[in-house]
Amino acid sequence: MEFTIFTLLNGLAYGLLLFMLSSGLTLIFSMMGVLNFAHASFYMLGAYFAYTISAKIGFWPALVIAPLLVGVVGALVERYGLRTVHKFGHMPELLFTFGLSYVIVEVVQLIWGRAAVRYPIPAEMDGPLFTLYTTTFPMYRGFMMFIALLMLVSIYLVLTRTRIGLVIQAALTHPDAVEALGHNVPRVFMLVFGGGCALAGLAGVIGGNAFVTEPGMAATVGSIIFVVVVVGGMGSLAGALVASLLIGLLQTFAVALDYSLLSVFSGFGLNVGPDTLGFSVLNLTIAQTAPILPYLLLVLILIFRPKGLMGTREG
Amino acid sequence: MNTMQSSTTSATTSTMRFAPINLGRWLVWSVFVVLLVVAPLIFNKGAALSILCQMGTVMIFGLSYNMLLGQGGMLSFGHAVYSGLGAYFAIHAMNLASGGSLPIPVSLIPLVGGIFGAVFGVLFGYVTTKKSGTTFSMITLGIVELVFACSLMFPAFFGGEGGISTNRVMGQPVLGITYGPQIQVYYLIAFWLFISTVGMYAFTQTPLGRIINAVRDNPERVEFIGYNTQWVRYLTLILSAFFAGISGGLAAINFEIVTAENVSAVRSGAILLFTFIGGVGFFFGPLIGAVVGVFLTVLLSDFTKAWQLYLGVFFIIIVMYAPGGIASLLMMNVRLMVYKRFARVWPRLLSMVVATLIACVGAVMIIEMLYHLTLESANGTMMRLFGMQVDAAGIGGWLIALALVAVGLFLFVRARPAFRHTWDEANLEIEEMIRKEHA
Amino acid sequence: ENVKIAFIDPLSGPFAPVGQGILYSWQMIADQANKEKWSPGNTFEVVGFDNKASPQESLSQLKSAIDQGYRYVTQGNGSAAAAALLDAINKHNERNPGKEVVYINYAAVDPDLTNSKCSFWQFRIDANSDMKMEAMTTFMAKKPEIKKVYIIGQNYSFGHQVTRAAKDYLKRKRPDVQIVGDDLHPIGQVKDFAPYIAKIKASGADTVVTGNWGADLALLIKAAKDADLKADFYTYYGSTTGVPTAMGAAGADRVKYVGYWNVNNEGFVGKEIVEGFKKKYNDDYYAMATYTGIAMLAKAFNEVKTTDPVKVAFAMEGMKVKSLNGEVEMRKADHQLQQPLYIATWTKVNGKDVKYDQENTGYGWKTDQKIDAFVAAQPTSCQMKRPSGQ
Amino acid sequence: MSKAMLEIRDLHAYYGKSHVLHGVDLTVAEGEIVSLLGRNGVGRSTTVKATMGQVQATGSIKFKGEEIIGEKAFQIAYRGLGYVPENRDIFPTLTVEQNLILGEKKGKKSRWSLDDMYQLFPRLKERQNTAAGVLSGGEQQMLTLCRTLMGDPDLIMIDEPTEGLAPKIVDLVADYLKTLKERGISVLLVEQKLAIALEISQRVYVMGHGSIVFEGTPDDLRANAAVRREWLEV
Amino acid sequence: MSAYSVELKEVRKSFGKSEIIRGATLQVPRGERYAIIGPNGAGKSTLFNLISGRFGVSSGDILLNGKSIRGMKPFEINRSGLSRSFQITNIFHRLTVYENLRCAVLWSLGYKYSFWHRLNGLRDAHERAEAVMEQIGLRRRRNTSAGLLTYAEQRALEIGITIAGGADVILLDEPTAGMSRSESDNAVELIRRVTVGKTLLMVEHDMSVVFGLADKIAVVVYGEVIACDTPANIRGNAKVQEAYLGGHAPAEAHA
Ligand SMILES: Nc1ncnc2c1ncn2[C@@H]1O[C@H](COP(=O)(O)OP(=O)(O)OP(=O)(O)O)[C@@H](O)[C@H]1O
Ligand SMILES: Nc1ncnc2c1ncn2[C@@H]1O[C@H](COP(=O)(O)OP(=O)(O)OP(=O)(O)O)[C@@H](O)[C@H]1O
Ligand SMILES: [Mg+2]
Ligand SMILES: [Mg+2]
Repeated sequence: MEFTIFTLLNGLAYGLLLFMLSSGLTLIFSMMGVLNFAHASFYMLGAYFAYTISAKIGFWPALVIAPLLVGVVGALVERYGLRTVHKFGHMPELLFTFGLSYVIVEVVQLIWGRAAVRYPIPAEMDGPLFTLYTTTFPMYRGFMMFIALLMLVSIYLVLTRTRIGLVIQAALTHPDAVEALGHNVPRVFMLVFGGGCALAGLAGVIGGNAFVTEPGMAATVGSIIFVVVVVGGMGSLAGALVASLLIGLLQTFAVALDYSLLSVFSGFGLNVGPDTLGFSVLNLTIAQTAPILPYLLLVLILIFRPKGLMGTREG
Repeated sequence: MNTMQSSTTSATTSTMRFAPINLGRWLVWSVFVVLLVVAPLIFNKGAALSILCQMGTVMIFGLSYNMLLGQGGMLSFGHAVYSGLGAYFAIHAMNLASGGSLPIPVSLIPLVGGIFGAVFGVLFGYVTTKKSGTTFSMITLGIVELVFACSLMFPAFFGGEGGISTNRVMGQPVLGITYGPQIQVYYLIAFWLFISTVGMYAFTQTPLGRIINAVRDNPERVEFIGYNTQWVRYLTLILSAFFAGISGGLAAINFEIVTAENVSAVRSGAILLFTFIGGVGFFFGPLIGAVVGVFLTVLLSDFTKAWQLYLGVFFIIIVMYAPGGIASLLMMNVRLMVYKRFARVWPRLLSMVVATLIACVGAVMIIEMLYHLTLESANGTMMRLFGMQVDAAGIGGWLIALALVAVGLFLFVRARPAFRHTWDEANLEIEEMIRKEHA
Repeated sequence: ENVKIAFIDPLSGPFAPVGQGILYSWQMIADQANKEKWSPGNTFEVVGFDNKASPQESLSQLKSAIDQGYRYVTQGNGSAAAAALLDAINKHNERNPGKEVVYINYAAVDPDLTNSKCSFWQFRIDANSDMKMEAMTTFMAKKPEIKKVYIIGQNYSFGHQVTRAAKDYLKRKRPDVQIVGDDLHPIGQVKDFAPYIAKIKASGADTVVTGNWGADLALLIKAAKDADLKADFYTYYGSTTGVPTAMGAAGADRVKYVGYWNVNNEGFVGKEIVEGFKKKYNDDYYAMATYTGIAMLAKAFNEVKTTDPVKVAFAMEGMKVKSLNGEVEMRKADHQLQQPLYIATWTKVNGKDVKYDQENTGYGWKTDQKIDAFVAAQPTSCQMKRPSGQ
Repeated sequence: MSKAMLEIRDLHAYYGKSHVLHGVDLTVAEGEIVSLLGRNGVGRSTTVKATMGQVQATGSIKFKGEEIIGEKAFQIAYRGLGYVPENRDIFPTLTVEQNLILGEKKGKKSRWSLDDMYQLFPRLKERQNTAAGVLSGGEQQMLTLCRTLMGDPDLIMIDEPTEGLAPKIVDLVADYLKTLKERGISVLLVEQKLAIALEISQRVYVMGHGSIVFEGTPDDLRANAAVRREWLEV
Repeated sequence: MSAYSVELKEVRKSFGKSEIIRGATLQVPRGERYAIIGPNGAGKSTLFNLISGRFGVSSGDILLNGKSIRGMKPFEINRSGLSRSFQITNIFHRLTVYENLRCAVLWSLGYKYSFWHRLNGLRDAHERAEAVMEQIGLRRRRNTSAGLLTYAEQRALEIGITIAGGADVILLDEPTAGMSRSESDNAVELIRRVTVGKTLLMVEHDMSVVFGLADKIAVVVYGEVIACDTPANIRGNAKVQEAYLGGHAPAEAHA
């Protein structure tokens, strides 16, 4: 019972964490159509900024300042980089961010060194939120979930209560026509990209101390957030949320299952030994495959429902 | 009546343009062969030779990748799957061969790689090519992650993270060839590179090769001229996977080891970078890309710790200012030469290049000194830069570097308008000439 | 003569901090050896070659090192790269007689490297993973409070070996101990270890044995602390660069590691080096194998009065030298160094038995027990092929 | 002639290096419909685009007496200049209604509402929640027109509004332009269909090779067979 | 074989809730030129999309040369001899004019997915492409990328691609849209020339083109064919006048 409840809780927490990581990406992707490969790098930047700022003036100011800084960096990147390649199409945009991710990692190492930095959880958050049976649920985890929900709400508001989404979507295909209607398209692009990056930065501030702040942190979240966005459906915030939770629960529950085909066979009284053909496949437990499940899901979703779970359009 | 007439006249007049024997093309191919033969005589040190070998395999890989990206508009994040799995099968074949259970000479091992590359192309391609665009890209990303994860889960075939190794020296030497010395491996690679290049070039000149261009431009319309776009993409991907597999087989021979990184997203990303840097718009772009890419990743890392920064920045600059890659820059100048305008442009071009170089030297100094300060300062702040001793902590080096950047930028800004002007003018004239030619 | 040693390990990318730190360690010891004239007439120089943590890239770097005239190569980060290097060096030496290269393996711990894959050209100066497990389980055997053990590891060959060895050895020494679970997770992919911890917790384990390293270890320990899992962690790599920082207080008093040395050992042997290293690089000296390596080479040079790799290799077979953990012996049969091992616990610095902390965390390793070399010794299946004509 | 709304003097426009307009002079007065005629490719669309700031241009363009050359398109739009592009630049992924909403300008009160538009072209109301990309060609044309109107322009430049419209709808558009004029909105019309242009406009310009070759009333043009032959017909 | 090239039987098509085609029935005999007219949004282009396989019908049936095309993909329909053009230009922008046309003839000449033929060695494809290029008057622009052509030239190329494959049923969607009077006169000539002996279905709003070219005119209103008759009768049809023409039918002399 305790195990099941906590597995569920862990799954939810992990799912929300994934959502937090990918919400900025969803924002940029759904609005601008730019698959920002450097998203994880902005996440890392957020963590490092927060590390430096919190060492000077504390965690709470860092929680506000670091994402803003990352947002500014993002806006500058858009202004002086992406904008130039925008006219060449989506592929060069994607490649630009791809190259950017290389550069950011190097710059981070140049400034903060190559080893992990000490960026601790603020003392007032370092403790259990509640204890159920014998397991404690850490307060910081709860905080992370809260911020993720906050992000969800604010993006939702931006998307539904403003015309920004419309302006950008229209500008993707017909920028001139949108401008001729009196919309300052470049500025809107800059704002959105900066906003998406700021969200990544916020995730970094929170993820950085929950996990490890090191130059490799971008690479470790790199592809999973794409999975979330794509599985959820391009251009769908709700989809991203559903996908995050789905993947979170899927992975968490998979870890709990120690069954393999082998155990199924032996359950039927079949005798399978290490010499049997395909033993290594049969011997694999579900738990061991947990981390590849998202990719499996990705491929299956794209084959059978290319729009993603709740997407409105295809690639 | 009318129709008949016009078609006969057009046939006669146009046969003149219809020149099956193309002297220029023969020349290019001959130069290519000569380069392949001569290169190892110039770069004959062991490591240089092994770099050449790597370039050779990456060239094939890049060309095969460009069949998708450049010719088919399919941005794949998982092309290493085909070369990597090809390499694994090739290396197993080699081990079987040296165990005596498979009679196949080392020279034909790349073919094994190619065949299995194609087999997996048949398998995975069926899934990936159902869709195009971003969906295609994402499926390839998913597949490469899956294959990579599997490679660590099934050590029996993939050898875990240690990979599978082999010994390419086996059996009796044929004509004195043992493939022990690197130079023999080089010529094996060169041979296959030539064959593959010819093969892939030929592909661009076939009906399928042209239709995949059409699919890239406008898949919808292709459906209305009788083609199933999915098949077009699928077949192209299989062929591309075949050549990728060949490059994998050659890599297996060259390194005598195949590890999981051969099927990784990182490797796939690298070939994307290289190919794009080289230029996707031209057939030979990936050849340049391979040279530059191997240089940046393998050689540069020997000289500087900042190689990844240089690689990233270089790539970004290409994406921003020369999205056609190095090949397009080259071809623009070649066009000027062909139309005899280069003489007018080159002095201006030269001054631009010099200005850029000056600024670059300064920038490189700054970067190197920064790296030295953060990484090496424990061993002293003195460092060698461009053959000089520089103190990274001293003000002198920084002043020089900043001055170089400033001067370079200044010269650049000064030289640009004139360059722009002549460049545009020359190109305009050329366009005019072309228009007249056609009129 | 200036003997150049090529250090082929990751110097860029995620593993760069570890590689870089150990390169400094080699250089530090080399400096010391040169200053103190360990081998009169010879000096050491260690130069880094970045293999980007890739076996294939290691081979490129090996080629370029050989090209530049290097005859000694050292590597340790990753058994995969080690196996590739070893294989390539075997082939090179076979194909290029007279240009042989010797490989000093300072940290690649796959037992196979000195068993089925053993080679005359390789000298391993770390203890292999089986030896460490032997030491670890010997220590555990004497702890009656250990009743339920959970094994978790990364899903690759090293992780598999740790799992296998832990099960075998515990069965041999403490048949009463229950293995309540074993898990393999993909290497470097898991962001959230909470589910694994939940599982461990559900199993009722009081002790966790893990071969994890890097972020995988740090995150595991953090997650354990978050869920308030009260179990001891027996690790291999608790002390490698980055883990102490990341683990911090979360691991206090519950994380142990097995290794060949730590500075808080009896008498704080080697503390000058640690202090010097800290001053120079603001980092911790923990890769003590570098000391052993240089000491052994120096002694061999002195014995055979040449730096020719083949002769030096023969001289090092069966050689005994004094290192920071006492006298160690390079076993002739498989070129596996036999040396004492230590079990230590992550503890707050107290100035008494824990004087030196690691990575400025305020925590350091308290030595629990020294395990003598013979205790951890393992039989070998190596059938060494030695070059003829010597 | 009443006050000039739009005054173009000596306008030169370029696509990259190619010089397309060679000194265009043109005036539209308040509440006037002016047609710009000419053969394909003479530069009519370019004139309009240059006015809208979408093509690199030199010379002078005064809108309500203020110089606007060199301004960005969205600034010009804010001044009250509307533009209906020729190739139906509807936003295909947005719905009809969203397209119309995008026509509104932030913080500006418009004299047109969504309902006005739907009344004008009931067809649009029927399709209000459909993605604009799947509209029929004619429906798209109506949508573009309405979208621009939503921004409440004082002068509207329309590039070939009747292309692809059914004959009856063409009449509707013509009537509609007249209504606009009655409401005091000036119209600059670029048209292929001579008959309509001559019917509804007060003045016409004929363009040839990047400059104005004829200016006058529709009757002048009807009377001037030479101009028609040389600049309008084959 | 059926006497009709194209036959629509009670065809219906809905998108979501809205039914766009509501039981259209039409028979186009072999070798005749049919024009389809009707108000904007009546469903003319949609009909074309149904006939060419871009969309599937919701109910009813479409026969091509007597055989049902239900469930067939566009390329399969094209292979059975139907080719269409698009209202919004739909060409291969980065290929030259010549390559555009050569691509369009490859399937019909049987080269399929061949990667063992040398393209430049295919005389028949070359000659066909050159011939079509001549017909559509783009010889001058042979090696220009299609994306750089002027609008009218692109429209011509659009028609060229459609006819190049030699299909005997041709569907043209507003072929003269955006053209000036003289250009559209040329286009009419071109269409007349290239559709000799073929079945032509054409959507047009330009009445002089319609009345100049069509043997019969079908009027589509609200997804139904409300009339199908000779031009003269259509002109006199009150229902058509009211629904569509509104006094714009050209005088007899023009036709
Ligand atoms: N984007 C462009 N780049 C280069 N040249 C262009 C561009 N757009 C138009 N032109 C050229 O400028 C000239 C004028 O074009 P414009 O579109 O203004 O003509 P138009 O009078 O509106 O004709 P149409 O009836 O085709 O709309 C033409 O010769 C055309 O080829
Ligand atoms: N995919 C679709 N989804 C929803 N509605 C559609 C779709 N395609 C077409 N329609 C609707 O069907 C109706 C008929 O469109 P169609 O393009 O066939 O008209 P048309 O007769 O060609 O008109 P025009 O002469 O203006 O081009 C339009 O109202 C359009 O909005
Ligand atoms: Mg125009
Ligand atoms: Mg239509």
